[in-house]
Parts: sequence; structure tokens; C-alpha cells
Amino acid sequence: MKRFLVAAFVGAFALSSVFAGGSGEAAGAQNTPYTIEVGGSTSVTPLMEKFAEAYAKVRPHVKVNINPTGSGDGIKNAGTLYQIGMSSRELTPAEQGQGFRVETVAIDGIAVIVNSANPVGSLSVEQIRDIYTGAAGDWGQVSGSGKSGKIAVVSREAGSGTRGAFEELAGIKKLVAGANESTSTGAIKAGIAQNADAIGYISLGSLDASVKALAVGGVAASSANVVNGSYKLARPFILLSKADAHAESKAFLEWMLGPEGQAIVKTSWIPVK
Amino acid sequence: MNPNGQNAETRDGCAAKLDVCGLDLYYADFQALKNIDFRLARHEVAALIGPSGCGKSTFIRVLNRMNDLIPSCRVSGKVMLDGEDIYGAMDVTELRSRVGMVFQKPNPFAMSVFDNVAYGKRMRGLRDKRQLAEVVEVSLTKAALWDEVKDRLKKSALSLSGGQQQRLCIARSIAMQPEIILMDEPTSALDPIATGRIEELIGELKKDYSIIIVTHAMHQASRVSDRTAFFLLGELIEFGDTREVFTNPVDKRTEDYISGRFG
Amino acid sequence: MKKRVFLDGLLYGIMALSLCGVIAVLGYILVYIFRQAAGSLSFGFIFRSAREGGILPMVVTTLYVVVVSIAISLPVGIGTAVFLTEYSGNSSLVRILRVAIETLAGIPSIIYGLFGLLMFCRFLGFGQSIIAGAFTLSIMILPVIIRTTEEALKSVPVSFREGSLSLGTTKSQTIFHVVLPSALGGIVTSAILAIGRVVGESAPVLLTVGLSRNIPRTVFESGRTLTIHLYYLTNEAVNPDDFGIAFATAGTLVMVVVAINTLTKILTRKFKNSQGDAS
Amino acid sequence: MNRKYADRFFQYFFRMVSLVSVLALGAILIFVFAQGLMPFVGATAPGIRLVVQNIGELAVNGRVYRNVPDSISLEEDARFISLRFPSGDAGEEVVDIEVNADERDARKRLVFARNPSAKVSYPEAYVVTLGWPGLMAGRDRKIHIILPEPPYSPVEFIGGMQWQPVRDKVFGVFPMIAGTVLASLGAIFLGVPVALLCALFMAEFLADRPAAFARGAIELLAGIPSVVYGFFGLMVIVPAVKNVFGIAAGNTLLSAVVVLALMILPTVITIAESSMRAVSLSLKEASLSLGASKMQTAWHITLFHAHSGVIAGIILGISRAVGETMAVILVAGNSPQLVFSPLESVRTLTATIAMEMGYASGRHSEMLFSIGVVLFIMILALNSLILRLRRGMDVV
Repeated sequence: MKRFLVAAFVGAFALSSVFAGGSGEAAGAQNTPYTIEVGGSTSVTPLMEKFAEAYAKVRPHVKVNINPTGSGDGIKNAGTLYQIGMSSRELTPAEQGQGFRVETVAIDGIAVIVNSANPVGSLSVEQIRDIYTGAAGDWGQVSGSGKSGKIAVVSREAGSGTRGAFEELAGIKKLVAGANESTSTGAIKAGIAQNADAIGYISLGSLDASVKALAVGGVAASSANVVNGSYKLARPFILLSKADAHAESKAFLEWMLGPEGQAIVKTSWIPVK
Repeated sequence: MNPNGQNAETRDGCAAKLDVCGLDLYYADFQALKNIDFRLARHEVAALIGPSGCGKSTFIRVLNRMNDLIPSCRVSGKVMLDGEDIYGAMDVTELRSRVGMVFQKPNPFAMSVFDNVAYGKRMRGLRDKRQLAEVVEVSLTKAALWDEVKDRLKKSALSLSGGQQQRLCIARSIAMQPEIILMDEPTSALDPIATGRIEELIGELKKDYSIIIVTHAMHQASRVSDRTAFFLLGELIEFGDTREVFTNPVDKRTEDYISGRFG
Repeated sequence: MKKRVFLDGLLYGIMALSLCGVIAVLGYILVYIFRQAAGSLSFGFIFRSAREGGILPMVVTTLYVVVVSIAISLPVGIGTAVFLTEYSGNSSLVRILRVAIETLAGIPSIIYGLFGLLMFCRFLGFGQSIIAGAFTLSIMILPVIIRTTEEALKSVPVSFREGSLSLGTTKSQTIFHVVLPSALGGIVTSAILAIGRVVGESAPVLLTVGLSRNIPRTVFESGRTLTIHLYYLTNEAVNPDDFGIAFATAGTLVMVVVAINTLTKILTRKFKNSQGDAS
Repeated sequence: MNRKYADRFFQYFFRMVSLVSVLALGAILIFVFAQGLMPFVGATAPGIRLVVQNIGELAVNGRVYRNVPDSISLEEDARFISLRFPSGDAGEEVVDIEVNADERDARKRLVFARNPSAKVSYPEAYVVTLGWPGLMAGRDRKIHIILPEPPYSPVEFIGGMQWQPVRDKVFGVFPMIAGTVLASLGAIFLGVPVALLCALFMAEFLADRPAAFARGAIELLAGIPSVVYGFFGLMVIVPAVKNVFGIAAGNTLLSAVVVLALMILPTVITIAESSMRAVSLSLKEASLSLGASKMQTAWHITLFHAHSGVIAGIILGISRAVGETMAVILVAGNSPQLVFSPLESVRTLTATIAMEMGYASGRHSEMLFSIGVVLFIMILALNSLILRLRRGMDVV
């Protein structure tokens, strides 16, 4: 028994020292394995995953670890926990002024979505504002297409980049009490897919056939319309880093902003360059 | 080898309260009771003696069908209460309210003294408070406990002493106005003084009830009972007048047991 | 009389119905999970990387978390249980210790998550990593291990200890050579119970281990456990087939839970039997 | 003699090891409380901070910054802010501000000496933004004046009805406390009767084999990850609630209650059943021998004598319901409002922490820890109740 315990202890120590050894900071040498920690907005994550996948072919020794935690976390820990922080909203005044290098890597539209069975196809920005502030509580007040019934308003949680951008763009000061708050795109999509009375908003890049995107002010939610400026609900995808970042992470950042990276952005989002 | 043979006067005299005939009992494949014949008259106290594991307790648990709780237990033979087969059409809860039981260790419920005594009646549907109070008082008086607990009927029964608890359990049985009270070594967990009081009580209760008492203490059997039955290895060896059994047993095994040669 | 028989029967029916209801709900949840998972669940699913729709990185991360947290928690838990059963008198330390263990057992897991985030991720600077999560979880499972081990140690008959001590061995020798080996079954059971808790935990893992879906190379990297993968997929559901993968993950988790339950039962039975033989 | 030292060593070793639990609990208390109490004891920053965008040269209170840093901290007791910077051909932009530190209303704390040339806006509480049109399009020149937030009142925190953490910086958690209490109580009212029926049935009426099967099933129910319950709730219970009651959205208190009731079932059943099994056979026999039926015995004797175990099970069930996070987020709707009907969207304490932790910054993030403290205190109270009951049980 004693031998067993001793062996267990020794084993544990050996194991941990191996782990510790493995984590040693990569030196500047060209092909030393290096891990770039990226963290922040869940909305930026699908794009970052595509970046990481493609970058693995460009520089196989570099691994990109993505932590989809949230924009607030991404901004707070950029330069410390994460070499690159992701945010799906502009920085608040309090978050600015920390010496970040702030780069917009892509533009993302925000799609206002309803159930596929909902006859409403278009809302104006004002109508959307009325729905989200509680001025309009029934589909009959906004639809004009015979749809009626109480509106189930679905929003994101406080602090979400998508919510921040959406509220700012639509001019929503205070969300109607009783609106459902969901933590994520998927939960909103799943909720709206089975509720004919619901309205919500998600990243345009995450839109799929399970729900229907509304035209806003008569302009369809599409990348083309975001690019030409006619679709107003759009926000930037921002990457934050510090000047003293590791060379590998700087290289990755440049690559994302370069032609190869922007070609990837083009698949579902709107490139900035 | 019919130990009841010599008790013809009981059979012929007053009608038997309880009549057990050719009783066999099995736990799965093990036969715990073998062909038991047993009679009990009204207002009679019968003591069951015998070494541990001889089937005494099993036997009295047949009489109010407590053995039903053991899934592997099978019974054959006839048990008649006032001429009615207790394993026949009789409702088991009906039977049990007619045949009460007091257990080896005092086992009052963790309720008040009053609730303990009133429990059985309440379960039989008695809700009237006055009637319940009366039942409780009468039963506790009969169990010679009233004077000791009348001021703390609302106190937990667990606060009573061991002997008081056992008398409370007796009162609990009496409250049901049973016809027979079965007592399974009721004094084995008590000190000599408490034991003495219970024995006195049995003498009193005899006036109203028939009693079967299982006991390990030979002197207790001789003190409280009218008749004594000796069980050995699941068989009823001898059943007769207590004085007879103790002074002049018919069977050699009874004599060996009583004189302490085994057991 | 008739009324009572009827009432008893009615109650019996209600009770039977509620138990059947609960088991039916369980069955429904299981059917629901496995039907949703139908297209995705296969043997290869467990061994493919996340980009190919598999869950290999999550399996590896989960294993890492389990191994590290058990490696930390088991020695501490056993040591504490030994102290409580073998050395403790009725000192104030023991009373404080018992209150501490009871309290630890009752703290909601999200608070462990907050603590882990503050202490291991930020204060000690591990960041969101397997090691931070494992430390957090190892504190969370400590009460489970202590309690179960203590029960096992208590069930070792005093005569064993007396027998050993009467041969002139020291107390620690008795503990290592007699008490602990006799309680081995219980200790293993406690470890399995703890593993079950670690595998099924989500909130604290989300806060401390992170969400990275690469295969972690070291414990200082962030990773994604099975439960978090499930949470993330159901939440984000970026690709249409994510729900299928999520439920296949849920199915895998349920099977792990069944395996752990069965294993615990077998061990408990074995343990009880061997105790019976010994005493 | 070596043996003796080894023995002594191990004695101390085990004592030291056992201290880990105490230390861990202490660390949890210290870390969570220290962070959680922060908003109530101090301001967010010692003094006013300026964040400058797109301005090349700036003089603040006479001090000239040529390479303007992103952020300038003023002295703690600065009474005036005088801002000057060259502006294209027009010469100089001048803003003089008097700081009225005693003013409680943050919006009135800054008094502009004369009408400033800039556009003054209040993007969020405790932030005043001065904006000038940019020299280039999209390069608006801005100075954000970030006022320190004073210590938050604990009364407003616990009793506050509004949770507007981002723009208004109002942190009232009363709706969430009520939500947690209501959801847990609802789950108890719904789940406990079913759980007790099941436990009593398993303990008293089922034969060994079916009982073992039922116990296995219930353990399995306990082992299903909570996310799965949540998703099951979202896909099955939420639509059902919507359709049955004809409301706009099924993400309601009721849905949360149903899911939580399901989740506490195994906890309550397992503990209640084992304490029912522990009720001595002799008590049941005594009851039966008094002519009570099996059902009466089960309800009046078994349940009665197992009550402390049953209550302990219920309390553990409550603490599981209070602490549950992931499942509730998916079904409860999460609107931070005080609910008066089971058909309204509701948010719990745990949901707030898990939902907003990733996004929160500054005081908002600290406030989430304060919610953790509230939760902690609720659970501690429940735990001490269990401990007291346990002690009560030992006496009987």
C-alpha cells in the first residue's frame, strides 16, 4: 500500500514536470512550436476557427487556441491571457485607453430573424425599436400582413457585443421587461425555429435555413447590402493586441488582415480591405 | 405423540378461542414449524418456551399473520379464531386488530404518548376526539401507566423509561380492544423491577384477554401462565398445565430443557 | 372498511403511477437524446477531431482534467479521511474540519467556478487552462472522496487494527499495511464517484478550463471537455449538423455515466463481500 | 527508533493534509468575498480619467501632452479640468470644466464653464464624451471623461429592482433573488410530492429486484448532464408551455420549475428512500399488529419516522435547484424582472453569473461576484439547516 502511494506521488510529480517542461515559452526560432491563445467574442469565433484552420496549413508549427468566452473577456484579457482578443463591438470609453492595438478584421451584419412560418418579411428600424422597447407588443401593430398575436422578444444578454451593436444601431435605450435573454446564437435560433411569435437577432454569418431573416427598411439582410451601405445593422469584428506581442502572434494578425485572411472573411462576412 | 391429548377438558369445556390445526410453515425450503396443533381458551395465559430458534416467535407471528411480511414464507394448515379461518376470507387488518402484539424491545412510535395509544383506533377510522381521549385513558389505566403519564400525554413517548415504554406498547395494543394479545419476550430488554411490573400487569390483563407469551425465563412462564408449551426444532413437544409441565413433564426433552441440560 | 381498502388501492395506484412516470420521463429523455444523435453517433465519432465532426479533443481534455484532478484530490482526500477516522479525537480541529467539509459539499458548482477563475486563472496566472480547472474541480470533489473513504475506513473492523497493534507495529504501519488495504474497495469507489462528478460538471469547467477545441499538448493549455462541448454546440449551433453532434456527445456522456454507475455498483458489492469474508 | 519517527511524521502528515479542506474553504471565502464586496467599499478609480481619441496634442490643466497617451489620470482631488488643444486653422479648442465632487448625480457633477465648442454626450453612466468633428471623415476627435463610480450601496444592490449593468450601471438583484427563490420553491412543490410518492413506493411496496431497477434508473437520471436537461426543456417543455397556455414564448418561470423539478427528483428520491429504508422494521410491525393497513403504515409510520431524512433530502434538493445553472439558462427566459405570474420570463442568480461573466467588464464583473456572495450566503443558510437537522437526527 505504501509502495503504491509512493509510486502514485512520484508518478504525479513526474507527470506534472513533463507538463511543465512542455509548456516552456517557445523561443524566437523560426519553427519552434508555438501556441497563440485567442479569446473573446463568441460571434467572432466561427471566423477565427476558419482562420485557425487555414493558418495551420501556412505555418504548421503554430497552433491557435480559441476561447470563445465573450467580448468583455476578450477585451479585458487581451495582451495578458490572450495574445489576441476578439470583440464584436466597439470598445466602451472605459475599455479604451489601455494601449491596445485595435484592428477591425471584418464587418458582420446583424440579421433580425423570425420563425419561417411568420408572414412578416420586412420591418423598419423604427418598428424594430418599438418592438424591443415595448412600444409595440403585438404583431398586429407592425405586420400589415395579417399576422397578429403577442410578440415574443428575444435578445442577447447584457454585455454581449451583438446586443450592444444592435441596440446602438436600432436606438434602443432600454429593453422591454419580460424579453427573453439568451446567451447564444444557437439558443436563439433554436428558440425561434420552434416559436412562430418570436423575433430575435443573430450574426449574419450564422444565419441558416432554420429561421427567416427580415429585411430592414426594405433592404434584404445580405453581405452585398452591408457592403454598399444600404443595410444599416452591421458591426465590426475587432481584434485587440498589445505592441509587445510575440512575433508569431503579430505574424498571424498580419496574415488575417492580408489578402489570404480577407479571402476567408469573404466566405460569410464582409472583408475590410 | 399428540401433546394436546391430555388437554381434553379444554376441548370439551368452554369453546376454544384459538384453534391451530396441523400447521406447517416454510421459509423457502426450510421447514420452520412442523405440524403444530395448539388450542387456547378464553382468558387463558399460555407461555411458549424453548431454546432460541425453535420456532416460538415464528409461531406467534403466524397467529396475526405478521409472517406475511416475509416473501419466502409459506403456511399450510388451519388457524381458526372463533371458528373462522384467519388465512381464509378474513381481512388481515381486521385480524390484527383482534389479535394484538407486543414486541421484544419496546418500540413506541416517535410520537406523543397520546398519539401512540390513539394510533390504532385512528387508523381504524375513529376521528372523534372525546372518544379517542377515553380510549387512551382506559387503555393506559389498564396498562397501569395512566398515573405516571397523565400529565405528559403530549410528550414524546421516547422520553419514557424502558419499562414505561413497554407498558405503553401494551396500552397501545389494549386500545384496539383485542381478543388475544401476543407477547414476544416482552421483558427481555427490561430490568428486574420493570419486568416484575409487566408480569403483574399480565395477571391483571388475563381477566379481559387471552394472552400468549413467548419467554426465555422459565420462572416467568411458571409465574404468569396457566399453560405452557415447549417448542423444539419447530415442533410442539409438549403443551399442558404449567405446573404439570414444570414439575412433571411427559417428554424427556422437556425435562432436559427445564432442568437446564441444554438450551 | 370498504372505503379504506379503496383508498389504499387508489394511493397504491398513484404511487405506482408516479414512479412509472418518472421512469418514463427518463426513458423519454434517453430516447430523445439517442434519436437526435442517430446520424452522428458511431464508434469513429469518438476518435475523430472536432473539425471532422468528432470529439477526440474533448475526450482527451476530459481525460486530462479527470486524471489531474483525481491525482490532486485522491491523496488529499484519503489523507483527510485517515486523519478523521484514525487520529482524530474530539478536538476543535476535527469539528472545524467537519464543518468545512460539509460546507464544501454544499457550495454550488458555479461558485467553485468563480473561485477557480479568481484564484487559479487570475491570481496564480494559469489562465483558462486544464490545470486551473483540475485544481478547481479537485477541491469540489474533495468532500465526495473524504466521505466515501471515511465510510470505507470506518467499516474496517476495530479488531483488525487491534490485531495489528498487538503485534507491536506502529500506528502508521497499521494504517498503511492493514487499514488502507482493507478499505481499498471503498477508496476506489470514492475515486469513481469523483470521476463521475468531474465528467458531468459544466459551469465551473466553462469558467476555468475554457472552450478551445484543440487537442491540448500540456495541462497549461485551455481545452474543452465533453460537457462544455455539448453546451457550446447546443448554444452556438453554427453549422446545421451541430445539434446531431451535440446529442451524440450527450449520448456518449450518458453511456459514460452508466458505465461509472455500473462499475461503482460492482465494486461496492465486491467490497462488501470481501468485507464479509474478512470479518 | 526510526519507526517511531516515521510514525510521528505520518501523524503530522495526515493532520497537515487534512488542513487542505479547511484552507480551501478559507480561500474560497476570502477570494469570492473579497472580490464580491469590492463594489461596496471603494470607488472604481481614485480620480477622473480621460480617454483621448484622434487628438495629437493636448494640454490638461496646463500640462501639455505632445504624444497623447490613450489614457490620462487626473489627481484625485482635481476641482478643475481645463482642456486645450490646437484645432486646425481655427486655432485652439478650449474646454473648462468645474468638478463638483459633492454632487451625487453623476450627470451634474461636471459643470462646463461656458458653452463648450464640443458636442457633449453621455454614452453611459459615469462617462461624459466631448466630441468634435474630425479633420478626416470617420476620425472624430473625442475626449471621454470617465468619472469614478462611488461605492455602491448594498441596500440598492439587494433591494434594487433594476439590472441595467452596461449603460446605466444599475445593479439591483432583487428580481434575481426572487427568481431563484420562486424557481426553487416551485420545483420543490412540484418535485417533492412526486419524489416522496416514488421513494415510499420503492421503499415499502416494491420487491427487491424491481426496486433495484428503479434505483438504477433514478441514478441514471441523476447522471444526465444538466445541459441535456436544459436542451430537453428547451425543445420539449418550452413549446409545450407555450401551446398549453397560448402565450408568446414558453421560456417562463413555469418551464424552469418543471425542468428543475425533474432535476431534483433523483436527489430527493435517493435520500428519502434510504432514510425510509432505515426506519426500523419493528415500528412497521407494531403498526401492522395494531390493525393498520400496509398503506397506512407506509404513510403514518415510515414517512413519519423518516421525516428528518426526508427534510434533509428536500433541502439538498433546494440547494441543487438554487445552484443549478446551465439548464435554467436555456429555459427560463432570463429577463431580469420581478415576476408575478409563472408564465413570465424569469432570471436566477446563477444564470446571471454564467450568462454575463464572459462579457462583463469593470464593476459589472465585480458585481457578478457579489451575486456569487449572495448565492453563497443563501446556500450556507441552507447548509446550516441541514447540519442542525442531522444533529437532531442523531439524537433520535
